[in-house]
Amino acid sequence: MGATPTAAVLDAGNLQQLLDILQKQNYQTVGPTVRDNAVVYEHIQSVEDLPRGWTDEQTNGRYRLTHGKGKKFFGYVHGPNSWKKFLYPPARQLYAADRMKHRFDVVAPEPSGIKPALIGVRACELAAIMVQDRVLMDGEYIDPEYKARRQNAVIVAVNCTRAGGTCFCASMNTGPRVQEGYDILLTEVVDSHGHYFTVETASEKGRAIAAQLATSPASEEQLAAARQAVDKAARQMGRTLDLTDLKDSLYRGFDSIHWEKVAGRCLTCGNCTMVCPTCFCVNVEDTTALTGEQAFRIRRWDSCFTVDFSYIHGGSIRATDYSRYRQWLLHKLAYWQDQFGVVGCVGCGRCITWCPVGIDITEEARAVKG
Amino acid sequence: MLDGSSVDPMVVRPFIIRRFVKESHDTFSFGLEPMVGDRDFRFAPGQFNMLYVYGVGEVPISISGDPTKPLSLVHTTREVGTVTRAMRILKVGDTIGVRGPYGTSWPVEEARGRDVVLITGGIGLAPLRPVIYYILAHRERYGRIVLLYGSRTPEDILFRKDLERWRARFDVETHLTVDRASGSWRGNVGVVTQLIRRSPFDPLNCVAMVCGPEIMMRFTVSELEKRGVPYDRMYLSMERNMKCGIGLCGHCQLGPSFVCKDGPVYRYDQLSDIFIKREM
Amino acid sequence: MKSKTIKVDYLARVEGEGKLLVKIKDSRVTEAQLAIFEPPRFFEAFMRGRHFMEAPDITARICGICPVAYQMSSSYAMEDACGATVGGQLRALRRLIYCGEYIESHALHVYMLHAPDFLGYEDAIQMARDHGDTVKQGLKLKKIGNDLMIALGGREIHPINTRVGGFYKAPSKKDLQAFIDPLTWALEASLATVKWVAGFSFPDFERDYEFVSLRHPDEYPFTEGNVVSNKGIDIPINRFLDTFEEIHVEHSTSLQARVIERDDYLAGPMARYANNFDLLPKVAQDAAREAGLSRVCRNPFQSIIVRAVELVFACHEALRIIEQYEPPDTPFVPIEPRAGVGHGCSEAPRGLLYHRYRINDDGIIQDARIIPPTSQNQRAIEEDLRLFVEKNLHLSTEKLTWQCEQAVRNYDPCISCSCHFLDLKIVRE
Amino acid sequence: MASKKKPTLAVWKFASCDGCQLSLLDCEDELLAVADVVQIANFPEASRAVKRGPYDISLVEGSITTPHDAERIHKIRRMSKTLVVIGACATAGGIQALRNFTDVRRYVSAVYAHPEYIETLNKSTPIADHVFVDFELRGCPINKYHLIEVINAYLNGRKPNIPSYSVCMECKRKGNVCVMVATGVPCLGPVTQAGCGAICPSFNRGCYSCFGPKETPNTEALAGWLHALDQRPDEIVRAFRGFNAYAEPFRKQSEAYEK
Ligand SMILES: Cc1cc2nc3c(=O)[nH]c(=O)nc-3n(C[C@H](O)[C@H](O)[C@H](O)COP(=O)(O)OP(=O)(O)OC[C@H]3O[C@@H](n4cnc5c(N)ncnc54)[C@H](O)[C@@H]3O)c2cc1C
Ligand code: SF4
Ligand code: SF4
Ligand code: SF4
Repeated sequence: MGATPTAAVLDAGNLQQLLDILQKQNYQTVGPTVRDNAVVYEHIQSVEDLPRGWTDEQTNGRYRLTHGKGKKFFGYVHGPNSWKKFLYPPARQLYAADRMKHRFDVVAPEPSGIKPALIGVRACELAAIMVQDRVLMDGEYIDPEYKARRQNAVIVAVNCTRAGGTCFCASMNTGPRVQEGYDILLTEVVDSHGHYFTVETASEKGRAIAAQLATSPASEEQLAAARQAVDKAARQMGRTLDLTDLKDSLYRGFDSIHWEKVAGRCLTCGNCTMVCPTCFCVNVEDTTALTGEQAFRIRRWDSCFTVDFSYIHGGSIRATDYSRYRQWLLHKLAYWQDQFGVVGCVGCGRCITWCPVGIDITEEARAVKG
Repeated sequence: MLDGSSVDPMVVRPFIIRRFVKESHDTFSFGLEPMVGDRDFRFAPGQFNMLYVYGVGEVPISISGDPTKPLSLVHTTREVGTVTRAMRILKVGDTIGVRGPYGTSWPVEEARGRDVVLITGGIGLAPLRPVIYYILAHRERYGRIVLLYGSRTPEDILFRKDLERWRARFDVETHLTVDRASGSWRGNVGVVTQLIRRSPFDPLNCVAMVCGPEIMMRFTVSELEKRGVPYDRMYLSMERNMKCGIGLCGHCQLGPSFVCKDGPVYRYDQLSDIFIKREM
Repeated sequence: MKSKTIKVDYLARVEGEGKLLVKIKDSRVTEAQLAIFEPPRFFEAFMRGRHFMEAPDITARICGICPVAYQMSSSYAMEDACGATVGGQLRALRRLIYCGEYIESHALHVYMLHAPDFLGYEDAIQMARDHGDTVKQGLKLKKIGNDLMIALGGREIHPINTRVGGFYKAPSKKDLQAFIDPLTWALEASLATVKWVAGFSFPDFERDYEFVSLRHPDEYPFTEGNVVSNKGIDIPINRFLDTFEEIHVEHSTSLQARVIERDDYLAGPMARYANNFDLLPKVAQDAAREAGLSRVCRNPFQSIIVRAVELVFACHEALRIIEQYEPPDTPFVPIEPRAGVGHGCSEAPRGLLYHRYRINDDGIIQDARIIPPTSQNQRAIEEDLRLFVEKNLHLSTEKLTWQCEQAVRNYDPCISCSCHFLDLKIVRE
Repeated sequence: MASKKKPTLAVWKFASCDGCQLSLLDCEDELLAVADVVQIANFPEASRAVKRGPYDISLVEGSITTPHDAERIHKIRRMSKTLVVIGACATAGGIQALRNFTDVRRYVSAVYAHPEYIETLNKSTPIADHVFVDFELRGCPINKYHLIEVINAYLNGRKPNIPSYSVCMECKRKGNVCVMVATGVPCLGPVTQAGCGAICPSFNRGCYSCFGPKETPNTEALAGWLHALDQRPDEIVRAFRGFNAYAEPFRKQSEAYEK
């Protein structure tokens, strides 16, 4: 944090170097690529895999990918995936148990040792990772696999130079400028000087990698251009969530009649929770081999929108649709503050874009606050 | 590798069932002993363990044994569904997985020098039993002790031996009631909350500990309030769906809290706002 | 004088529900009935009013055993109605998913449903106790077929990826290349299968069938070509209904097909083989020859060998398609509806499957007609039974019953599709 | 374990396409293992050997469409300790339940030359409309791994891990891009029960709900959205009137748009 990072400039033509260095150090390079009409995060081998020239239009319940005239690698705004799929995967076997007569032995897997290099992490996404850190590795109990991946990870962040149609990170103080938590930070600029990245570092790991890149010192002009590009993104942002009195006003809105109105539209499909980069709820399934000689415990992403989520003997605590929508919104924006000392939403806008019927958390929060 | 925390807290520890006691037609207790490692299992009254039946599933169950005897880890369970049913058919010598102890505990220290009122219904007596053991072991530290216990029918009454022992003592007020009388029952009939009005405790210098179905707890709180017991002297044990017991799965959220770590035992002033909300 | 009745109330190891009744009097068969009591499901009726794009998904549900055949016949029929053709790699992919269905279906029939008859087991699981490796080989073969359907269709039963115009999503080259090794193994296994089944002992029984199948000028037929027979039929598929007719008999919920003004005919592997031997790849031809088959096989019990030969063909064909595969630019040809009539005919593993639809300008189906393979073979089966029983009256009833069942299973009949569809109780007038 | 008597399994068929019971034979890797732990006592599609009931587990495929079947299912129920119904036909009446929306006599005469040979009921109904059902396995066809899971859970005395939430959950966990949001293609995933593995969206098409309605399906809101995506009322009717047309929430929704 703090320390003014030394800025360098990397020619866009040399971006592949970064991937090469990471791969040489046995990192799994994951980053944006185009698949099935969207930018998704997947394993990438080379800059060829990056969504160069692609951009997107996003609004409530609608996403369209377009190939523009630009040549930027990072000219898109994040798609449906978040990085949590690499840090806290959607399904994972927690252990196997072997039965022998009356006893059983538990065999837990070793931490996988995966070293992910996350390439193209945006400010809000980095904020989200730090929110998940608080939940999964800063409390009394931790998830060791998450912690291992997190400690092993290299984060190559990228500043946003364009705001997406559903973004509201500026009002959440989580973006569009990357502030902390990264190893390397790139800002992509296309201007009269050409196509280049300003490169900043904020960790030893990051500095060691950046040192191997064929960078040159950044000029004042180049730095200014990068700053302006990010400022532009902040100005473009159309949506806001008002943080003043957020928690308490939402608590007061618990009995608002508005919840039933949203429930009329909400499909309780769980998409918002699946795309949200901070949602961490999981389910645990216990299963067996057919013969019963082995048993397994598997963890999967879960959602507070399912009926089973709050099931206790005799019925579900949150049986109505509106109580489940309320749980989701209040958890994100209010309970979270009491639980983890931060707002559970980073303003990425995914839940707005990827809600199949376009429900907007900022609008609903406003309506409930009255 | 990672500061000793690389053991997944979701991995269970095998325990052996050493004793099995049938408490009633649908409720049973077992005494457990760890298969490996430290045999001294410490817990505070009110805490729970996640119990895993091999291949079937894992559920939260309170510890119902005597906290002053660390070797006897006892759980009392009512059979209501898949996992608890599978638990009932386990036998002495079988293995069960344990994770815990988790959660907050009853305020036995805070209650020092005060009257202690224990109000419970059904299986709710199980998590309170450790408190009774504890305060009876340190009887001199407390004022009057009142136990109000409601049960559906006389046949559902748990821990009969204990109850007889406690009733025989002059320094414990034990009152039982049943919803429906049957056979030779000559005791109280009616809901447990009716007993609160006539109980001999000092509302301004007592600690109330309440565990039972949510609806029973609502009425209990309101009766206690009528007697003048302040909110911050009432304690309730809550129940929510739990998949991890350690605050990572999200299932047990009750408003801003997690029942598994901020509960199950709550001081009522911390709960009063949300306790009255439906479907929270 | 002596009369005897062979009754099998519930035919096993066929898909769907049928029963068998053969009445014998004075060493003559007075009645041979394959009664199909599958409840009618009325597909043709409720297809009316549906959108033409829905036809492949809906008609697949006629039969869980050969859904791809239904999807192909209906897609071709709709494309025919709209005046569109699907060619190039998309056509190749269609053949490829068909290969998957052939491998799956034939392996299932050969190993799990039919072979136990020859070896004297009641099912493949019993058979596995003595012939574990063989059954495992069959299962592995079958799985490769299923995997191919999963890769191309999304799942093995009622695939979701095929559509009028092609596919929703085309596989990548890499997706398909993953099949080269398994299919290479499968080809070998299929050759071994031919050898294995050729060693069974077959009842001495032949009939001079009219073999009806598709014939395409360049390739062993799956989805295109003329309808031909060894007795002079050679028509484009849109004249199917001028040549064949379906009649409704009392003892069956299934309609029975026959050549108009003529009689029963046989569709399926033996017919395809007889009419298209020259188009089989050499490895399949050689395998057939080595197994002792001639260019035409007239013993229905030997259909198991023919099926095994077709397994060889399907594996070979799949490999050929995969080797030349380049992903198409778009996974489907866009199809605009227009009023018209379309015909589609494809070779389901168990025989010819004909669809005809009339649609309007909005693509809404006005009229549907579906003639599935089993209804085409039903008369042939009954005729086989009659002749076979007459020839084998000396056998014990038990033995004869089993062999009659086997005679039905020769056809790998899929009864759930054969009826257009209900357990009809017979109401006598 | 080995000395324990194996539970017996029977498979029954009503009006259906056979696909769901074929799923058992499609478990190539597990079939022999299943046969090791249960005794397949009555499975005509696979075996001519039939053991007499009662059976521990009966799998029932297909819907009730004839008077005879309406009686037969009661007999089967009496013979079965646990009765599991498999597939959309058995759980919702199947595609043949489309007859339930019209007069079936028209159908009979449309298909058969001699309608008088045909006896059928007016409606195709799910098994649970006739007898008590222990477990319903959805899908057209079912997911074969679910079938194994149900048998497995039965054998091991646990609850089957079969979700009742939406296809979207699976779709997202799988990393799919939502076809409805990204391309505007109508998708019934949000009101459909998970279990298939979200295969349609994985192949860039919308879900047509072969697994039927999920828990608490908000069909009305989805229908409204489809309308906003330019779907005409008749298209919406057809969307809900597919393989689970007669499942209550879908039936109501299609009828609402039929007006
Ligand atoms: C902190 C705590 C302490 C408890 N202490 C006891 C005790 O001492 N004795 C006792 O008999 N019971 C106790 N319970 C309740 C016990 O956990 C449930 O009865 C048990 O989970 C039911 O599981 P089942 O599989 O048998 O029931 P099913 O009805 O088949 O439940 C299916 C699943 O739902 C969840 N579930 C259902 N009911 C509950 C519930 N009440 N609480 C949490 N999850 C639930 C579980 O994940 C369970 O596996 C306690 C619950 C909590 C939260
Ligand atoms: S709640 Fe919505 S906007 Fe906020 S972080 Fe989650 S997905 Fe993004
Ligand atoms: S594609 Fe369909 S199933 Fe998948 S998330 Fe979107 S709406 Fe849900
Ligand atoms: S996505 Fe929908 S239609 Fe497709 S297979 Fe799954 S449930 Fe069936």
